[in-house]
Amino acid sequence: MDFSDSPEVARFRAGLRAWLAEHLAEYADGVSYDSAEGVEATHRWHRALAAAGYVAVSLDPEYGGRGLSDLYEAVINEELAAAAAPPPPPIGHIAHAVADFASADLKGRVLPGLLGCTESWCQGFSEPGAGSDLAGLSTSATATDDGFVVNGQKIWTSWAMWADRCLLLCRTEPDQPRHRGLSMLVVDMDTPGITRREITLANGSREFAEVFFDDVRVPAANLVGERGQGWKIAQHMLTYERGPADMGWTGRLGNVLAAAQEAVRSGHLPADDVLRRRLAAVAVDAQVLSWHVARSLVDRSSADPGSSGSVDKLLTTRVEQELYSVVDDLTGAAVVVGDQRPFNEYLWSRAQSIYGGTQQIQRQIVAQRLLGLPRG
Amino acid sequence: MDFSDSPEVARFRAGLRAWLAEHLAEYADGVSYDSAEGVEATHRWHRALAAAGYVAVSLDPEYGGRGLSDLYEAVINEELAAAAAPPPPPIGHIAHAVADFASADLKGRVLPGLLGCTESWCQGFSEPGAGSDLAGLSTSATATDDGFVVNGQKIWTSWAMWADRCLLLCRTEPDQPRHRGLSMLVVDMDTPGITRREITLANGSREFAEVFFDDVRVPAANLVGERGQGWKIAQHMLTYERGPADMGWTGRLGNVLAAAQEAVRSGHLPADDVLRRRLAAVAVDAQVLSWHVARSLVDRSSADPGSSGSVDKLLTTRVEQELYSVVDDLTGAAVVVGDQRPFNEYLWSRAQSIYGGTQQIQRQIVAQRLLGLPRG
Amino acid sequence: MQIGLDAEQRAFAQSSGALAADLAAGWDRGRGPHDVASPEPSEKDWARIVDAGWTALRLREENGGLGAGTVDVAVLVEQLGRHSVAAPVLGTLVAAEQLQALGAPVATLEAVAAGELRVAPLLDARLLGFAPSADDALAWDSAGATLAYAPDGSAHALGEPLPATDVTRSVRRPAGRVGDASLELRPPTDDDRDRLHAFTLTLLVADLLGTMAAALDAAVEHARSRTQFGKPIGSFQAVQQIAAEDLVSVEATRSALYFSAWAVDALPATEALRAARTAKAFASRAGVAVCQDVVQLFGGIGMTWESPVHVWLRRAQTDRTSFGDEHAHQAVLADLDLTER
Amino acid sequence: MQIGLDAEQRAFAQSSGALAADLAAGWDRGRGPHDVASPEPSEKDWARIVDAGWTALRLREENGGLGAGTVDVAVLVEQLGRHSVAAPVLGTLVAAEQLQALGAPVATLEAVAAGELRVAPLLDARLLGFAPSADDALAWDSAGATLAYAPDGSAHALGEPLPATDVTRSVRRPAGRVGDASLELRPPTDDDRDRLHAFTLTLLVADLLGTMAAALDAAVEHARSRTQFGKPIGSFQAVQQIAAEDLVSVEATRSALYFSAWAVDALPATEALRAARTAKAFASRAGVAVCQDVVQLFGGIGMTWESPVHVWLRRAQTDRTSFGDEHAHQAVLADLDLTER
Repeated sequence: MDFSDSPEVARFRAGLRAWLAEHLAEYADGVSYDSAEGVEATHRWHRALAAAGYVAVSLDPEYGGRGLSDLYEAVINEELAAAAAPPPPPIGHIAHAVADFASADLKGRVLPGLLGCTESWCQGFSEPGAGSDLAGLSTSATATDDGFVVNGQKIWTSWAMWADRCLLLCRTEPDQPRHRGLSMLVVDMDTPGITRREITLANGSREFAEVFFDDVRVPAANLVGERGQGWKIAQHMLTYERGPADMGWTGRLGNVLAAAQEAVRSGHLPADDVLRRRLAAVAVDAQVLSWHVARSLVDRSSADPGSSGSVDKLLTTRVEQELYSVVDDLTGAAVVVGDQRPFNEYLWSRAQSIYGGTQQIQRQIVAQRLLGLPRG
Repeated sequence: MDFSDSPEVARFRAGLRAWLAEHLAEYADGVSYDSAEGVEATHRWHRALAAAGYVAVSLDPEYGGRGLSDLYEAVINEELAAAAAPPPPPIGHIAHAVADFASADLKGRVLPGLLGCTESWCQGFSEPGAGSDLAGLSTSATATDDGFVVNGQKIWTSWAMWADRCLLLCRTEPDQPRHRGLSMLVVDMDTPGITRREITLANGSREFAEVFFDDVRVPAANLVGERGQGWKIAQHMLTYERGPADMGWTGRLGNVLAAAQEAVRSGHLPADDVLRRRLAAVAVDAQVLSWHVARSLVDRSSADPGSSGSVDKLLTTRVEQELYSVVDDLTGAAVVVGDQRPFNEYLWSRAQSIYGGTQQIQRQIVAQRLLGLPRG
Repeated sequence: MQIGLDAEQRAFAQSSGALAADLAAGWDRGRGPHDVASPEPSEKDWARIVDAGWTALRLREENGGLGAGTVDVAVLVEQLGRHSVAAPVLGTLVAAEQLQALGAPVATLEAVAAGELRVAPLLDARLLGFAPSADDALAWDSAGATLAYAPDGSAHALGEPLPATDVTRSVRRPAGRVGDASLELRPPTDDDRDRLHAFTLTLLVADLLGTMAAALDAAVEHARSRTQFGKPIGSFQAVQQIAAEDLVSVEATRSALYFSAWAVDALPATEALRAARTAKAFASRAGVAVCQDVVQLFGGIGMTWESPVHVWLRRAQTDRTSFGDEHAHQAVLADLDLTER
Repeated sequence: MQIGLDAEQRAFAQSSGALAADLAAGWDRGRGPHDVASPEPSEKDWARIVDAGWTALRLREENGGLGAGTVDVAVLVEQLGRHSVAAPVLGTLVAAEQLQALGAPVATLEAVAAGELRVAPLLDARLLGFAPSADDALAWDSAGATLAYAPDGSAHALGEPLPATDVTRSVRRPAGRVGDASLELRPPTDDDRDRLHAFTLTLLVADLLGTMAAALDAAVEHARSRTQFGKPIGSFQAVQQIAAEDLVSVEATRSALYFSAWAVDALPATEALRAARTAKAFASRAGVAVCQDVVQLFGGIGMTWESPVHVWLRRAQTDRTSFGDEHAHQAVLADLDLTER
């Protein structure tokens, strides 16, 4: 049992810290998805990180990664959070899907742009009629002589407004049952027939969009893996998306917690004994979450990563929702009148039990796959 | 809107208080179900209450009641709780079933003993294989020329060890689907073929028993209502059992709360601000519960009583479990080492979300019957 | 004992619900936080509000009001919450009640009742209660209000709306004394002060009840129609378990409101205030919890600006905080109940 | 970074689990609270415990022990919890660690390691920590123990078991000094005291983990086999939702145990104690919550004396309270984290 960094990890961490100390100020300013300038700043930041070798480090070197374990991805997330830097580009799961399933040709065409962050990607999975029930999606890709014609609608597509390419899960085999009929395509977002519509969230966030496909032609060479392999690839990706390494939340929650603790310590937010105790209680949970995430990362190869990702997500959601609830109560009236950032963060925390598979679905996955309870 | 007693109710309440002031000391001592003497004391207490006219007051006068509304049953429970008296005999639901469904002959034979508390009753519903799923019960009553022959097993039968009669739900029509095949019988507990086995609960309580029926002959005249009407009668009874009037819990929870408050006030149980606040929070919930129960009683005729009984039970369970959790935390180490009453009461509070239909089933009833959500 | 609304109250609930729905339908939430319409009612809408008697509802008849009981006012406010009405009716009712308790002149109260003088209550900066003076005070639910009075009778003009969680009601700061509008007020008796406080808390409970009930109804409707895995999501037990507990919370809140509203006019002032604190503590927690569950029941779509779900959550959080959340009232109740006297 | 048990530790878990299961199988819960067997092990069982090296496990080699790391001890204690072992192994381990930290003579520690001297730790009356003296103290997990030492080195005989929640472990009062058994002890250094505290808290976390994991496993097994409405109850979503959150709690507790156990021997003492408090706070709440859920998942049958469910809940509640529940540790952590230094 050893929770401390190995010498290699310690070296990697030190290198990243040094890089951040030198370059963060230069790139981090204005990073957001709320304006054209913010998006440009975001892309600049991602390209700088990529150039420094801190993007998709767990990918094989032949694809542009560094062949490091998932642990290093976690270190990157941790250190960026600790430095209050913007997050890294959330492309690990896309990169793994392409690297593990796409043809050599396709990899050659898209991985450099993806990993170099010179091209921006989105992931077209959810649909208005297929959220939790992803296998029920209906966007069709009808095979033609030289490729596919895509029709349908995606929703909750993060960063679609500014994406150059989309990894699209769609139905190519309408005569096959649910999961079996799906395939994965790489779609250039400037292909004629694609329309995007921004979704504004309740907290003002403009990260998401709807994407409409109207007779969109996609070349056969842009198929990832085989026809009918879409579900398998999506599951592979969700593994990475739900896992703690790609989440990078723990460190950011830690920052929010530390800021609240400092505000109480300094008297900036006055807190009675009850609030102090609630803050201490959620600090306990957050600490245990970070230990748990460390253990999950190391365990990852040995467990069923998809399901233990669900455990981690459920635990993270618990901590996050309680943390923002305590922070808002600490902030008091200033939450409902004044700067709306705390309230918007609270709203966002409420969404954490919905996105990436609702809490109810995550629990069902845990109950059936890890506990072996029978399907209903 | 008026939450105060009407003049009639106020008069009734005053009369009961006067009676309790005079007679409680004489009867309440040693009432329990843990020994033969305790049971004898219990029966004496019940007979005294009955003789004074405080048992099953909501029954029609022709059956031995006083034709009063359910409200008066609640007043009795409230006042007994307020006086720290033992509960009244829990026979309201049985009395209503017999009065509303049995033949004139059967009523004449059994109601005087039931209402006068000269005979002790139990209710044979649950079975090892049929708890939440009551309609799946399998105790059979095979029709003969002059009655029925009963075979099977009941469990969780309260007071069965000392009961003179049992209101038995059993299957008389094996060829009918689930609910349709059930009937209700009055069974004399000294009939040959009946064996009782005491169940000791985790908290030491000996209220429950298993009852085994081995070729037990029951005369046809002991059928309540028609053959196949058992489910209907049981539902009618559960209405009364789950409703707040027959529960009488609110007042007793109020006593537990008041005792805890007094212990904190006097410094007998030292409490930091966090514990004081938790106690105040559960006091809020308990107060709202008592208002809610008052409203439910008055509403009862207008609503679907079975389902609103489920709302009340869910609310009661919430309050009760939190109350005992706070009381135990107040009591601290003395819960785990020392007098075991607080721990046993805590254990009992955990059972409240199981008995009389689990919390999960109650919620399903509320969701489907009151909110109109579709069956799964 | 007669617990529940009588026929007249039910009719009033229906008529005020109809107007509230109509007012709400005319308000534009826009496409995002920077596009939302002001909660200040148009002249026409304000006239309809005044014509319906809402501004006069509670003031005594000698002050130009209709002299309604607290239960009737609660009936109205529940409908305001149910339809998330973007108009300062609640603020007006509370300000009018305060002015009356402070002995404001008949002419002033008549002008408030007639909708000619548009006032808002001043709360302290932490929104825990009425402000002792205009310093650092906040004019609560004050869209369209022209004046706010401090307890010393000074009248204050109001500044621009502050950034706020609730998109249906505004909070503004006093922005300068209006000398010629000042009034002679007197400190309230203890009883008047407690009863005013109880009245105000009760109205917030009513607004919470309307809000949480509307949210739950919509979530249930959504769960009936939205299908996943080939079935309406409302048929899944996990969804039913949440919705059922929410109904328990809604019904318990309704019971608390009924008692609290009855108590304002029927019980001694300290008992009424105690009941109102209890109800406010319960409803603050339950209201937000239900609205949070409704976010969950709606899924992703409920997190969009277009969906009304966040409007309910915003309103519930604001009601919860205003005049003290559950923690504030539990702290007072702990002192009352657990301190040796 | 290597988080988790190595092959040797897994083998030790298996062998100690097998013995724990066997010991547990020989203990008779009886038919009710008045019929339960004592948790004092028979001579034969005690000999098996000693032979397995459990009493010597943690003592340093120079004191006749095996010098095991805290992780190894936690591996054993998890198995004690998992099988609700009715024998004072945990009490012995804690008392031995305390005696060693207080500089007890080698001969005494050797006798403890060899199982010849059976000792129990003295806790204060509120069970919050080690007792400063024998006054009002409680000898914890002391079935069969003949002596308990106060920090001043005085030795105390022990009285009859007190009424207690836990049916698998006894608490007794000191019942008179045993003059000729007294020892020369010295006050521990701050570091030794903190590390002893961290070690003790960690073992309670391990016992909680074993208890909650056993309870959840049994509930899952029950849910697979028990049918209602023609289906195993484990196929109902309402049941699955509960069980899944319980697994989250179990796995998080395991992560907390791993860190805390590693920290006792690897980090500075104050950091180790902080980690142990955090783990104990988490496990105390999670352990009882899971056992309560298991009561619910078992339904009525779980409330009977015959069912093991209450044994788990009793043990979890006792572990939770002993050496401070979540509230006690959160209060300390709040002072550490939230007080201006």
